[in-house]
Amino acid sequence: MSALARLLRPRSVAVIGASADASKMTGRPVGYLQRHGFPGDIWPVNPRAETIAGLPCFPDVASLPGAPDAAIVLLGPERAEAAVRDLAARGCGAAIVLASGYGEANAEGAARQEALKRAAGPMRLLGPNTIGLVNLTDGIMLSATGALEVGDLPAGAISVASQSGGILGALLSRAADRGIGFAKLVSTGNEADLDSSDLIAELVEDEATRVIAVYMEGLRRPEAFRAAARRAAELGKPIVVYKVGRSESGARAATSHTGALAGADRVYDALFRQSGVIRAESFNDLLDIPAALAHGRRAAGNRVAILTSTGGAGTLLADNCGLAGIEVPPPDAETTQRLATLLDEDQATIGRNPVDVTLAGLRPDLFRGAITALLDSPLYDAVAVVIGSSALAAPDIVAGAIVACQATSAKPILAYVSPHAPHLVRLLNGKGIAAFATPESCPTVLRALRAPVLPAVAEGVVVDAS
Amino acid sequence: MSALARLLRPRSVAVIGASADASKMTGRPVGYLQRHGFPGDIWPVNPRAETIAGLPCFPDVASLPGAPDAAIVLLGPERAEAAVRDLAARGCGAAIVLASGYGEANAEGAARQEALKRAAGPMRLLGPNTIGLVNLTDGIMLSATGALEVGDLPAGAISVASQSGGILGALLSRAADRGIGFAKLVSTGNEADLDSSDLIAELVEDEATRVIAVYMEGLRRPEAFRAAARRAAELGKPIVVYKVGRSESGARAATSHTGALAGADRVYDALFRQSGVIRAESFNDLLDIPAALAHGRRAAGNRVAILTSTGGAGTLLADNCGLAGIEVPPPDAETTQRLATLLDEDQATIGRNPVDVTLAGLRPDLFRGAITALLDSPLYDAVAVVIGSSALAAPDIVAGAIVACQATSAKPILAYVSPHAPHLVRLLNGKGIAAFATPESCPTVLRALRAPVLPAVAEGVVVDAS
Amino acid sequence: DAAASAAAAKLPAGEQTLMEAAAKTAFAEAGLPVVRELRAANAEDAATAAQSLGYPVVLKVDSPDIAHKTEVGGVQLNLGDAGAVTAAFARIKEGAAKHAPGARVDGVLVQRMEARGVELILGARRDPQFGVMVLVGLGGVQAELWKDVALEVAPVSPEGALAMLKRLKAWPLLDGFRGAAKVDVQAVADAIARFSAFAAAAGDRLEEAEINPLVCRPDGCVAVDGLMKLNG
Amino acid sequence: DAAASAAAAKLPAGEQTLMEAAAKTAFAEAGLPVVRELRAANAEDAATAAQSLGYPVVLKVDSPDIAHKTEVGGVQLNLGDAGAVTAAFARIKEGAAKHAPGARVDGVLVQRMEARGVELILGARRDPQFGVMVLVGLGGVQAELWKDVALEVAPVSPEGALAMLKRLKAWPLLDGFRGAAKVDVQAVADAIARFSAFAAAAGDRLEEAEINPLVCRPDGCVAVDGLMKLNG
Ligand SMILES: CC(C)(COP(=O)(O)OP(=O)(O)OC[C@H]1O[C@@H](n2cnc3c(N)ncnc32)[C@H](O)[C@@H]1OP(=O)(O)O)[C@@H](O)C(=O)NCCC(=O)NCCS
Ligand SMILES: CC(C)(COP(=O)(O)OP(=O)(O)OC[C@H]1O[C@@H](n2cnc3c(N)ncnc32)[C@H](O)[C@@H]1OP(=O)(O)O)[C@@H](O)C(=O)NCCC(=O)NCCS
Ligand SMILES: [Ca+2]
Ligand SMILES: [Ca+2]
Repeated sequence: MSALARLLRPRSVAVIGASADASKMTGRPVGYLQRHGFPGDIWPVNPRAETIAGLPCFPDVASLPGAPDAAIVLLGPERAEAAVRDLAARGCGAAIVLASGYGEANAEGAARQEALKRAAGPMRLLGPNTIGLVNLTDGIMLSATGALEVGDLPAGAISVASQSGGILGALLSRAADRGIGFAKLVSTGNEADLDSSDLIAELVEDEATRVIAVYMEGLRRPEAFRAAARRAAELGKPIVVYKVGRSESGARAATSHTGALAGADRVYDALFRQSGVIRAESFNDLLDIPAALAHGRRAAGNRVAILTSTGGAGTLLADNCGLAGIEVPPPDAETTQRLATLLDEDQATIGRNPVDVTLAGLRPDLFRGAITALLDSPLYDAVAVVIGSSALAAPDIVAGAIVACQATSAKPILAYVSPHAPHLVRLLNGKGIAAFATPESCPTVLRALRAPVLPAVAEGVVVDAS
Repeated sequence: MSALARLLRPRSVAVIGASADASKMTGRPVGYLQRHGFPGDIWPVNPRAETIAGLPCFPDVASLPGAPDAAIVLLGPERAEAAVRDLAARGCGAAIVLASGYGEANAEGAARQEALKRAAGPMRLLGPNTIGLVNLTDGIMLSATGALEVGDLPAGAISVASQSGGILGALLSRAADRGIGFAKLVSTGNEADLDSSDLIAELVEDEATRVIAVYMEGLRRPEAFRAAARRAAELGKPIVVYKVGRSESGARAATSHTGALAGADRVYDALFRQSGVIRAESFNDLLDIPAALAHGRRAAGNRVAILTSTGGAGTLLADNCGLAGIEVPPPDAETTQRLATLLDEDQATIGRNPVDVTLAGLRPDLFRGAITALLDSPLYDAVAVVIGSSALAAPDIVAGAIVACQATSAKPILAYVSPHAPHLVRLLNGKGIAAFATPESCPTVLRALRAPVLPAVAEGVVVDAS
Repeated sequence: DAAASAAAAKLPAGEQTLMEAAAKTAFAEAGLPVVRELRAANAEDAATAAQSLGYPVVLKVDSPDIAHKTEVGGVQLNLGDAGAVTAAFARIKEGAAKHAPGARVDGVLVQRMEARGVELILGARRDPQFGVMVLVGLGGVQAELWKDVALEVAPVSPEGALAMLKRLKAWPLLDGFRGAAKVDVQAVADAIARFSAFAAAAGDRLEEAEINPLVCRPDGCVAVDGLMKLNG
Repeated sequence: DAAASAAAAKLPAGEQTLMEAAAKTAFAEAGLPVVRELRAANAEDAATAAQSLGYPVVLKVDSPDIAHKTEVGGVQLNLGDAGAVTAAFARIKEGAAKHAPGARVDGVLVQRMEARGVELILGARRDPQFGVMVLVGLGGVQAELWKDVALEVAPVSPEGALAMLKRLKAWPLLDGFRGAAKVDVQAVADAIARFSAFAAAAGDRLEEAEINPLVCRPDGCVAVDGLMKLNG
């Protein structure tokens, strides 16, 4: 097993500097490992404790019962170097150094980082200045982030590589609110050794991962990234990147934050396009696009039918689609006929897109019939359902109808939730329907759902339309 | 008192077609009026009930004890016309017709709408096809929208004119989630008589209103809108418009939705610019911009200092600011010196923008000192604070520090909340700090906070920097 | 604006299209700088006109039936002497006969050949709901290709017109981009303001008005061609 | 691409700038269509060269010290006969003597005068991190003004190059905008692909290469000028 695979799915984890006081930052990781159900060995290391959280505690790395697959180093920058040297000597697969005060800080820190890297020798290093690694597939938390205090983080098919720990935490909590689950999340921090390209390459091979979301400030090794992207394309696993440093202020901030090289943004843009990588334009898109892609369906074209029970929000959605180049054509004659019969309205009223079913009210059978009619039409590549206030009281009826309809077709259904209703967004995302509260997300997601055309490896793209 | 003033702040309200069954749609309005504390007379009209919700019920409009200032007509399109005729005869100020099935539906409906308008005679008419009117300043609910089931809708200084009832409901619930309060909200629906320009003109004169947010599908009377905008500028009350129909699909949908005229979008753009109206580019902006403007502060220029306790999110914000033309300059020498002394770090590290106070930790005194130093610098027109996960556990400390700092300066402070933390967004907005969860909002809001330059009435602009 | 109102009041009655000469006369009365030009019915008059305007000159076909003069060989540029004018007159007659056989040709317009500059298009159009709108963009196919036009409700003040110019992505071209000479933008803003005042004064009578191009240079600007459509 | 590799292998050693003639020779070896041209040391040779190329021709100053030829009067266009060539030769000599007194002048390049077309700029530059990048945009000040360029990592295939062209906002200009003739975009895409293959093959040797303009027409495209900076 490679060192990276050991890091991602360790059977034994050493926690260097673990504290017996669970309320302290250094007391958390052992607890998180236990609470989220890590089935392997946990080896706390602390010369001043006998046991921690019911586990025997080891005075030093040398006394560990074996070579740990992974280690979390909770020490400050002064003492981390020695621990890393010891871990390398012990045959540890990879060490995660959380401490900051290295390359991101000043010249002194940069020198310290060099020394840390040397101390690791052949052992792989994640960080320093990282929030660590979270494996939700297997319940392995190699992190001290407070975001893990939340009990039920849904597991899913999206993996995250982030050069910022804070952003990783933000994604974790924002996704939980929207019902979007993750497989693995890794923050690469200062990238003294392992960088985002390494992690992306590893995540691409992860079975539980179907889509990879990347927060990027700058790439150290474009060629490695390109190779990982090529492999991802072969496997039909989309990569979605939100890259900052698009503006001068942003580039300056990125450079000083992790010391990453910030090349001209348009050069990255070319790299992404050539590698078949999807670029998220807004931070919000970095969740919405991967979530929609993870559901597995693709749209064959850019024509959408909008079904709404609230006129204004339907207009809003149609306008945003049109503005972003997504077509919203009126239904064909056959579909119009079907809808008119079903909803008992005249064809002129019903021959429009958005299809407004306000008058039909919240009758699930009509709602289902209308969605099915639109899915059946060869004119449409996807259906977007607008969810209005009327659904607030009966979320399960609406969600149930949409889910039932989706089963009858290979086309994707999207849901725009007009009132503030996070429970509906969560419910739908949890059932495989791409749901969002921002109207701009609809065209963005639809564009991303179109089968990607990959310049170099176009033949190899596997489009999963199940 | 004008008919419109009577409609906005009635002392007596007739509810035509009120039901004694509170669970029915027609049973709600009387309950909403009572529950939200309407101090005037409520006159339910229903030939089949003696009392409704403890109030005497009248068999018909003719038997009412007086001429009501306003009436809500809960009847279907077949019977609404007669009720409107009776109300006009009784001397009612204005009637609100909620029913749909008029101009928005088909030719038959259009004829019905004409007849309704004729029946109203000199009485003013809101609707048909409207969700009604909500006056949160005085607790007067002239609506049947389920959004009013929510108990605590915060009152505020923003009034809303919306051509869609569904959008009004969405704004109401989304604002409540973000801690943004409203004064009055009106949905103009089909605009058989009163149109959005009428309502905007009236809202401009409303004392409780400091900012007006408009959802627009099309204008019937550009001159009336222009006049209202001019008056708003004289009074220093900004108008923020989100107009759909920017794309062909959107324009088509808007036309069929309310029958509004959808002129070329760029013509509207010119009208807005010339009238000093702020155009919201995204639906989200239609809440963020008015909320920030309602807090009353303005920015003298476009240079922002970013203070962050989480590097990645600071970079994200700086990048989004730069991308939108907001400057993020490094601090001047004096401010750098002040920060270095305060935070006990070297000047090279601290002489950057974003100012990263991660190492200082969550110490309120340092946090306060740093914000104050940035506010004091003549280099900055505003300060944006990034709130990371560390604040989740201690929302009051963070919010308290920011509020305390704001009191020392006339400059606006903005807050970007990085993790999912609606309680923090709510708390801050409630305390007069423009807070949001989308990084793109920061530059958008900053642009809007710059004192508006009004082509025609530039002298008359009152900028409230209190 | 008195000149604008007077020029609007003088517009001929009835639904009709004013071609180059008539349109420019109206613009000139509204106070806009237009190219100096003389009518000539024959080659001899054309040469005399050229002499009085000063060489080099431009000859353009003068016909109420030809809107797109270039397409029929009806624009002859940079004529340096009487011989060139005579020859150009013949070519214009020939071209019109060949490419627009039915068209009535009254003769030619003889204009001063204007030095090159940045070419703008000014347009005015009546919107049924919003009234008269005024538009500014680069001349030729550029405005359309780059979707780079500024639009306002007429009339606009000179300051408003300057703001319109500054909103154009093409603004740097007027402002000395890459070391080029700066255009007299005050003169251009003034011309736009007058054009818009005229269009606003014409009100419902005006269906459409266009100056294309307005040649803009460091020493001012000049309307080189124009067209106007009037309602009855 | 064999031709591209061969052309790259033949590049002269040492840090230096290849001016128009040398740069175009390299591009031609890489399989790009370049304007036909001959060197001439004096007026007589220039006239002979012009005769063999066919009139009209263009004369350009041939000097290792002059990069911006237009600025020194070093480009004389549309020369129709031997007399015009002789006169132009003299003007170029004069212009160089006056505006670039120290410059070594080897003579002139005599080129066929190419018919007008849409002018593109092709650029290649080495990015320290990403390797050689290739850029396409409209020639002149346009690319910069409208921020309308397409960029890719070199090399690109002809299909990739076509996609770059289609990404340009200026694409309609190549595609028959407003009734204009359609450019042979396959030929243009091919030229871009070859240019990028050459630049990629040159690798670290290449600091920068530029073709400006590549004149694009319905019957193909041709590089009319070029420049190259090499690392040592
Ligand atoms: C292409 C078009 C401009 C030709 O117009 P025309 O009336 O046939 O010909 P013009 O009177 O403009 O004269 C043609 C040329 O002579 C030049 N010219 C005319 N009179 C001149 C004078 N007195 N001095 C110097 N040059 C002169 C013009 O500048 C123009 O030069 P160009 O070809 O370099 O641009 C016109 O047919 C057209 O349709 N233009 C498109 C307008 C457009 O883009 N509208 C959309 C705006 S949103
Ligand atoms: C302005 C500039 C193009 C002049 O270049 P130059 O080398 O001095 O002169 P050229 O060789 O290009 O010749 C000048 C003219 O003769 C024309 N010409 C040259 N050889 C010709 C030939 N054989 N046949 C026909 N025309 C010819 C050119 O097309 C050009 O015409 P134009 O003025 O209508 O465009 C150049 O100085 C420059 O810097 N351009 C800006 C590049 C740029 O924008 N870069 C940014 C890209 S992101
Ligand atoms: Ca013209
Ligand atoms: Ca050149």
